[in-house]
Amino acid sequence: MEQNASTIALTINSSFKFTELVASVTDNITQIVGFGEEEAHWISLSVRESVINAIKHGNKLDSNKAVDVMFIISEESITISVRDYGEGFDPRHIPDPLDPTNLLNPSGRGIFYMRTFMDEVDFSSHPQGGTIVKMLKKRIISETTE
Amino acid sequence: MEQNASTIALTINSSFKFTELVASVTDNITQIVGFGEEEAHWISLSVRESVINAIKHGNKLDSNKAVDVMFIISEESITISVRDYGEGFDPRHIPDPLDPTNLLNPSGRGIFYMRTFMDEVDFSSHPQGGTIVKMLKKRIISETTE
Amino acid sequence: MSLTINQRTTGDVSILDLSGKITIGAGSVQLREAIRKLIDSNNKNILLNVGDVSYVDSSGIGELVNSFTNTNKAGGILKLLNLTKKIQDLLAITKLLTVFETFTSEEEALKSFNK
Amino acid sequence: MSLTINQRTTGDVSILDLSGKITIGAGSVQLREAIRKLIDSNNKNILLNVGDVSYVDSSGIGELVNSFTNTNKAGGILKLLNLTKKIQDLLAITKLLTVFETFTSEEEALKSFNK
Ligand SMILES: Nc1ncnc2c1ncn2[C@@H]1O[C@H](COP(=O)(O)OP(=O)(O)O)[C@@H](O)[C@H]1O
Ligand SMILES: Nc1ncnc2c1ncn2[C@@H]1O[C@H](COP(=O)(O)OP(=O)(O)O)[C@@H](O)[C@H]1O
Repeated sequence: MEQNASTIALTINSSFKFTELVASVTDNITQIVGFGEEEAHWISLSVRESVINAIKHGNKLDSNKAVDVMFIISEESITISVRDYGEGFDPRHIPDPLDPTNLLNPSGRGIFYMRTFMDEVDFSSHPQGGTIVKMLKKRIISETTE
Repeated sequence: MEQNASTIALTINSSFKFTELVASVTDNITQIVGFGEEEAHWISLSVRESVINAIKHGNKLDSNKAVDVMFIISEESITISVRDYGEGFDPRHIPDPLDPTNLLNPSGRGIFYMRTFMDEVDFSSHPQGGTIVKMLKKRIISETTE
Repeated sequence: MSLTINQRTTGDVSILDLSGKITIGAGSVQLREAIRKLIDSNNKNILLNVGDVSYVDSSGIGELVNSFTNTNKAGGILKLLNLTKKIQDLLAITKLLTVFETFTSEEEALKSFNK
Repeated sequence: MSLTINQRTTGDVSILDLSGKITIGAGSVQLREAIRKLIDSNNKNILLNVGDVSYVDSSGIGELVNSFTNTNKAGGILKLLNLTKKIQDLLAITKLLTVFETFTSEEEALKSFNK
């Protein structure tokens, strides 16, 4: 269905110092796919948020634990999966950042941003443990790419 | 021996359009390790050369074949392994680019540059097939890093 | 890289000109420090100029909220100047534009503190 | 990104001002094309200004060699102007500085063609 799909896989240790690296891979890939500057920015933000969650909440900053990021790209879309090796969580039970009592919380907006900027965001548990966040963003194709 | 070593693993399909991506990961990593601008440039050149060889000579531009790049970093050094899924070759039997009869060859300088700029360059065959190029660059430590 | 903070004072308003990133790795800590120092030295009218902030993530937004809350708690007020389109978007979709007073003109912003 | 080639003519010398990258993905093809066109239109004194070339890999060096050889074969001569430190290094360690005539001054380079 998706012709010429490519997969890029990236694994880092759980340290925030690698978030820029993941972001720059993301920027490179969204440029290859042909996303515009603004879409590319929000995709990279969503990837950052998910990687930071994987490091912080999933792997609890244990730098021996890996975060696996997989990018599947085609001309029509980009799918990004971020996997950690943590205990998992129930994404239906996280506080709503728009609730007036949460409005001044210093945290709790990451997943909300991911859901706003990506077309699809799915959370699942890996059979061997840990969380997988899968995000999809479609590209509005205005002209044929080479 | 090497404290705080981190591993970054990156897998791409065999297409030249991903060489910039690998180079930008390399740049990010050499910056994290603390290499100076010039050393970082030559490390990224060496990585490019090895990835291009893996795509071109190893995987023979078959975009279904992967190139696996692994970076192992510590405060003292960076080790980069590039693996392809090709038929392998004997690195002792490649033409010497400095031989006067080869001086005007349009190709044949990649491995020579890698050997010039990196402290160690090793070629080996992966037990499951393909070539592994392993390159090491030490860092001259002038001050303690954070 | 990271966040650069330049401090100016106009009347009784402290203006922080931020440039760079406010993300989990960079900027959040510096911003918190800068705000703490202002509050500690009793400067409670704070204007954050974010016009040159190139990247903000959810931690950065959280840090802006922190700055606002901490200033508030100390009996002061923190306002925002020169939102970029992206910061504007991030604040809008999390309903934080209802929390922050924001300005596109420094003059207007300064005036507003003395009302 | 990629390579930008600007063409100028001074007397009977064609000067190509290159800026950007000459690597396997970018630039090599453009450079080859530009040289081919010059040779085809009988412009055989070629000066490549590489002062604004930010990145060259072994393919790029190979393409410089190609440019040199192709011009030579057509009875012309190709010289290099404004080597960056990095291009200089790449040429030096592969003994190509013995092949190319290189200049740091455009004036000197132009004069050399008319000797
Ligand atoms: N990968 C993960 N593993 C475990 N828990 C997670 C993960 N990602 C998110 N969470 C949980 O969901 C909550 C909301 O995440 P998020 O919206 O990104 O906000 P924040 O990270 O600022 O708390 C987190 O506080 C955490 O409890
Ligand atoms: N990964 C590889 N797999 C198979 N052959 C290789 C590989 N890398 C290099 N080679 C062989 O070594 C030769 C020299 O490589 P190199 O010095 O990089 O120059 P070039 O790629 O320009 O020919 C290549 O032409 C090729 O025959």
